[in-house]
Amino acid sequence: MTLGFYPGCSLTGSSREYAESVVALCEELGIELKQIPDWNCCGATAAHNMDKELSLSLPARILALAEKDGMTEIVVPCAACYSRLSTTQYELNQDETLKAKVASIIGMPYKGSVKILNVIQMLQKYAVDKLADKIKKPFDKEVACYYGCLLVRPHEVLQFDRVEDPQTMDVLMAQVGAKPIDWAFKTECCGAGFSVSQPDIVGKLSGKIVKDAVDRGAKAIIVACPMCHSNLDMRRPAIDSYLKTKVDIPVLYVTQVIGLALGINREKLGLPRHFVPVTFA
Amino acid sequence: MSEFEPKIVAFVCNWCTYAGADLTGTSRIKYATNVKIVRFPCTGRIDFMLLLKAFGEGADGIIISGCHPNDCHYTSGNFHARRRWVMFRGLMNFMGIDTRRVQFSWVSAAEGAKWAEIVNTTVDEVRELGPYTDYKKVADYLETEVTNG
Amino acid sequence: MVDVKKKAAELLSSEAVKVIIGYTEGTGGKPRAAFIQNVADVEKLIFNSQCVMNLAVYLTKAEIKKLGKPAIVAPVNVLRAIIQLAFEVQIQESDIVVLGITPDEKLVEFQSFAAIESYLEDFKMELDAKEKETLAKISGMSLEERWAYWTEELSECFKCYACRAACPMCYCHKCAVEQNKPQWIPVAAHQLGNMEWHIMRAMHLAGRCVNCDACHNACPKGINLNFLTKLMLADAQEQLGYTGPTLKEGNLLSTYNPNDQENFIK
Amino acid sequence: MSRIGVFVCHCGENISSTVDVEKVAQTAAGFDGVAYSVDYKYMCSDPGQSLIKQAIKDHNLTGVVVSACSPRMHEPTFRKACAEAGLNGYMCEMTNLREHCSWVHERTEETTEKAIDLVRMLVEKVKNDKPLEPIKVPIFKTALVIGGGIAGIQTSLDIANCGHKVILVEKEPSIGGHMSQLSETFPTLDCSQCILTPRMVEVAQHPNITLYTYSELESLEGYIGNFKAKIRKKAKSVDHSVCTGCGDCWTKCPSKKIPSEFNAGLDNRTAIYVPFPQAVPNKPVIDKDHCTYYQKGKCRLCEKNCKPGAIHFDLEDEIIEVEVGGIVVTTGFDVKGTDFFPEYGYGKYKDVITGLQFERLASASGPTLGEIKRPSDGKVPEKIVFIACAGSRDPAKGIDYCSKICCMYTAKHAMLYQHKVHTGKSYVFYMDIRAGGKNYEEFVRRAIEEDKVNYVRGRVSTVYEKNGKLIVKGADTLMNGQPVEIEADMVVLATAGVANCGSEELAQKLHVSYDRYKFFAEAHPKLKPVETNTAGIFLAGACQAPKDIPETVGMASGAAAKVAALFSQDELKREPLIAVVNRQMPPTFSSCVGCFLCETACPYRAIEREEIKDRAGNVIKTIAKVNDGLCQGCGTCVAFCRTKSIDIQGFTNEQMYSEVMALLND
Amino acid sequence: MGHHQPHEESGLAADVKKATGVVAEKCYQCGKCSAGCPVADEMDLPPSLVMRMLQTNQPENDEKILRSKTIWLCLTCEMCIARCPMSIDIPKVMDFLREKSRTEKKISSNANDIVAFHDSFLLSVEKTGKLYELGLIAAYKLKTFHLMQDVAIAPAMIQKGKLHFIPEMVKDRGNLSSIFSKTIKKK
Repeated sequence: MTLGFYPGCSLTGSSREYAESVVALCEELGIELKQIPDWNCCGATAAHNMDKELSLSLPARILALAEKDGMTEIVVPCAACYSRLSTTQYELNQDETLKAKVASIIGMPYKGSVKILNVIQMLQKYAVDKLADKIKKPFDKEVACYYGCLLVRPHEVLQFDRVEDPQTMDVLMAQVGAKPIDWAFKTECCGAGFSVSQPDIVGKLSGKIVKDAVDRGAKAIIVACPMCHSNLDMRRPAIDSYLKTKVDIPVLYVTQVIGLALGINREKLGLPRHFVPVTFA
Repeated sequence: MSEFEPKIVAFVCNWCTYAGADLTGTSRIKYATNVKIVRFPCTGRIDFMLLLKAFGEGADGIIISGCHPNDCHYTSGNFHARRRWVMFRGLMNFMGIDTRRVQFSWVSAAEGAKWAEIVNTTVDEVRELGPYTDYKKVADYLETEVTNG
Repeated sequence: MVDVKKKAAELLSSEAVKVIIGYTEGTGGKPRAAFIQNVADVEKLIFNSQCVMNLAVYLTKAEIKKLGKPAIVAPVNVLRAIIQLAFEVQIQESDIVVLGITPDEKLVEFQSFAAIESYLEDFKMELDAKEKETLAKISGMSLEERWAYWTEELSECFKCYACRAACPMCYCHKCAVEQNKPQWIPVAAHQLGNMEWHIMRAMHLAGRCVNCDACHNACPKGINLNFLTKLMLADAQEQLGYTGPTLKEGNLLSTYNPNDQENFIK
Repeated sequence: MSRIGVFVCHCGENISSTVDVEKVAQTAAGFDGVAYSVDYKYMCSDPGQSLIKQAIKDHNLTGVVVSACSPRMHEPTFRKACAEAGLNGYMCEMTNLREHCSWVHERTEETTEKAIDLVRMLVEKVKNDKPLEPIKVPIFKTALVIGGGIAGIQTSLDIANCGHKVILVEKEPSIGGHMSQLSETFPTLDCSQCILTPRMVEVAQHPNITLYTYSELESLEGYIGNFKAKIRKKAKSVDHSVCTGCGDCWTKCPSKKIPSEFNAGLDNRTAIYVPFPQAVPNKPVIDKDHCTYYQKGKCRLCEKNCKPGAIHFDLEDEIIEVEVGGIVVTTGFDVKGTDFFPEYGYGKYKDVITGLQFERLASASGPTLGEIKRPSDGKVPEKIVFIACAGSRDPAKGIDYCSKICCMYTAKHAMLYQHKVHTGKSYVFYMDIRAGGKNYEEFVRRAIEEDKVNYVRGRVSTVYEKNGKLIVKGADTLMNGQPVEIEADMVVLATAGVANCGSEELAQKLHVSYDRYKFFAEAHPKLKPVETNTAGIFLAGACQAPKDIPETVGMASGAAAKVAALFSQDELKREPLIAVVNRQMPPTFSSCVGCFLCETACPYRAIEREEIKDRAGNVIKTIAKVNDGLCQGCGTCVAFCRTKSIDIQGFTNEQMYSEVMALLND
Repeated sequence: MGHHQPHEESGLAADVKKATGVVAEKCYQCGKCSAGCPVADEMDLPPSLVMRMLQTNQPENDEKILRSKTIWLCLTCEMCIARCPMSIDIPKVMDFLREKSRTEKKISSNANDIVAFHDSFLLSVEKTGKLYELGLIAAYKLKTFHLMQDVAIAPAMIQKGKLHFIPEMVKDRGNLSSIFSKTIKKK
């Protein structure tokens, strides 16, 4: 089975390990990923902070390219890209005039018919029934599933899981043997796009998240977003200085955890690329 | 065509839609003046022949509205009406009578805003369709015949 | 046919019935209705594929009723009409004898209307392929084309009401078309009046028509008016689960299902 | 030849500011058959009505069209005025120039044109009006009261004290409703049970009241004065005529883990149970869904221990039929349950509770005997947060309205807490304090000033648990939205009052309307607050909208007064707007052919068969006949009748036909 | 034959309504947005206050909003709208306010770093079609003179293969630059 694939910029750079683990996992599960030809950046936070039409046009180009290639479903592992693409599709479907305008800006036809899946949705749809048989080494750890903002909000647009105390990732983690903890910061913001421009705020917001996970006995934080990952993992010095203590809880992508349970090796899953070392695998 | 203002007749039941339209009034929600309401005790009372008469006499559009299913003041008048419209609508359509000009709806006594919306969208849609000349032509033929004869 | 004739003769001679309503040779090879009151005339009864008129129409006519208790030769069309008329309280079980006749001219006797109803279960009232094709052809036209087709088709009508006279379900003493308070339908034969008359007729036959085509066969202009009732039959079957005449309580339009479709209602 | 009078009302300026009323009256004067046409400031006023009466006499009018407000409002007024002037009331019709015209359009020529069209339509209809006489029907002087909370109790007692019989139906095993669950009541802080239980006992002992507990309305037929109600008496599995209420059965019952409804789930009850010690009747029922014997076929411990032998497992539901003349619906309200507020963790954290649960904690008869203790560990909370508007005024969650009682009971809760936990700190997060009512504002001020309850103006964003504390994240909007975080031991949600589950179904059984929140709809928001749109059925209490006890009791007495007024007459005049089958001269007798398809179409089974016989008694024809006691005038039969033999008075074929024709033939 | 015509409205609230469909009057100041906002305590104007100021329809308040740091601090985490009882789309309002603040050159000086980051980001996208992280950081440092920031982690990133030295490029760069010139560069 083949699905369209939009890695997004982070996954080709600072979050390569996310892409590596997605690819490795899909390979194991028999899902073929086909990159959208000549894809561009979705514009992320910067575009919609600065210019609405730009923020719609960049994702629209990506979706239009996918349509052009005949794709009906695309996987978007990065939660930020997932949010931008979904929002664009939603807004343009609400407003035919705007849709026509954006189509003219990007200079190609745009229907808005491609189904956009985040990684969890993809796994729910195409892997859930296969997982049990493939587990070689259950991920027997307490984990704090961290959804962040962009995976579940706004519900109106994404129609994925519930906004308060979401469960899909927890269920998935339990399926590979992990013990998801009940905690309070599942959907609090980590500081997102302020990673570079406001590191102190990131330290504070991410610090609260990391602390709650550690306080409640989590051995790993599980994420499905490269921004969340880099804030919680790479910005650990800022976090430590906010918390005035050193915390060493590792942060793993949901695909890495499943990959480990399925017996895929740590290099292939990109685990060595983390700043906070993943010592148990 | 922009000069054309459709004539719309609304056949509504006394208990839900008429009361709902009263609520539109008490809430001061505005709608197009094109619609004139004829009050029936219940949608069950609305004879299909009245629809034909209305088109024959020059109506460009018709709204039929009553209580939501299970809410009929008379228990089941609206259910009977609904069946009648299923059959009648199919027949009209088969004969080439423009069913886009007949809007069926359920508007409860609490749905003043919905009534205004039904009226306004129906008026807009029928305005878009233009005058119902097809049916009128057949009716006009009658008038010439009578005057001549 | 032999056993039908034998039974008819028996009924007449024993005075169990006063008249046999059946088919006989008409002019130009077209069968006509026969009202046989003497045993000797029983031999005139015929039955063949040309016998298409619905004899049930006579069961409610005052002139025929005057003749006394009838026995009626009844192919499937007539049987269906008998059930519908019985449901509508127009005929009583004790008032008639039904001589059912199979397509190969065999006699079927019935002890009750209920027996007729169960016999009919083997003859589902369905449109044949050709009828469906015609319906699809008309439905497939554009709105304007359909309108043109029917205005053209119905412009032929001169309101002779032969269709009404031939229809076993049109037994009303005063038809709505004759009502003048108010005058629902213009009296003269012209497009609007024709249109409205035929629409009303079709609606009044919804869930009652037995699809015998007697109306069409009776029409001097050969108008396709039976396709209006056929459309209603198809719609009723498809959308409301209608199956045909029955003695059970309720008529298609005098009953409802809370889950009837309403996708056209805002 | 008709002589119609047209009377165009200005309704002060309500109509005349948008519609050119003079032009309407002048144009109408020119209509065929109009003998008199005039406009006037207030047609419904005394001088307005006199003007109509005078015109009827002066101009010998045969029909009247009043062009004013909705006929649903004033049709009876004007029909009465006409009758007083000697014109049959049913020769008067109204055209709705206010709700359907002036209030929904701007002042333009088209609006006036529409008004003229509306008048023309009704003029044509009136030309076809026929004089009608009201139908007289006897009244069955027994009232049915559905719901045994304080509203039902008060209504029943008031009606019964007027000397009329009352049947009170309650679905739970005991009457008392939510009021019996309350601790103290605002603004006086008197004990709820102390004031309620004497009335519960009075109901049980009143000679005019028949009480059916553990019973529900099964179906309802008929009409004002003559309802037939079927009541399902659910099987109690206990013969109450033998049971002494000794309690041996429930002390021995092995199923002890059923959340108690009365204590709002804060503790448990047994399968055979009396909901609370002061229950009326004070005799148990078996909850079949939780009874070991009913579920598993073994046990019967209660039966063995019942000395009088009152337990009968084979008792079945019983359906009884009663005839009543008037009905009062007093089914009360419900509170929003779990899962409604995931951000506040209700249902997830044990110490996040509803206001109703707090009532049980604070009540001397509650599971903690009136001590405020955390459900999780029984500790006395040192810090408690009350969150007002938990669900109310929250369109995103589907509840736009204010539940009205929460501001007051939240103040009461905080006050009770401070009285019971002297060292405790209490916080109330609120948006507005709505304390309209006698001594209400003073009560809230007392909570703030004397009992030192901390009121914070802002809505809480989230509540989560950490280390046994509930972290409440709010903001103080009076401090520029400054974030406020409180580590509380307990959180009380002032959950929205919502319509009782099953209210929609009940409304459909009763044929009364309900609003979009499924509260029952009153006939008029101001002038008919206790009536419903169905004559003879009245409302009292929170089933109509959330309300507090004084208001409920007032409304209950109001509804009782309505029923008593109805029962003060021996017969009732009904609108003659019902179906009739035409009759003609012989030999046709009627155009009805007796197909009786109308029989199955009639929702009221009002179609009968009438045999027309000759002198010798032979049946000539059987035709349909309408039972005018049963017919409600929906007209479904009329649209269905092929021969147009059945027609409905007031909305006849001729009337509707001429109305439609007039509308289009301008 | 007309529908009701509302009065002509002006001011920032009217602009917000036109661009986003959000009606400021809907806000009844419950403060749930400010209570849940992760950066409310960093803001000069908490979100509920922004809504209140819009309601006042005072030009001086409009000005304060456009010059606030708040609008740039908003992370678009969507927590406010997820919990808003009136379903007011504050993130969408913030997007609009930022765009307006930018085009009217009213960006708060307290937000320079944030805006510089966005600028650098978009510059990278415009030039390459994708985000070139190393280029982004270099451009950002030049814009803000935060020359020493993150010096510590850069080598580690490089070592872990997280930074590329050569940007990846979209092939159809003409298309990209045309998108930019038809949108953000137009204003």
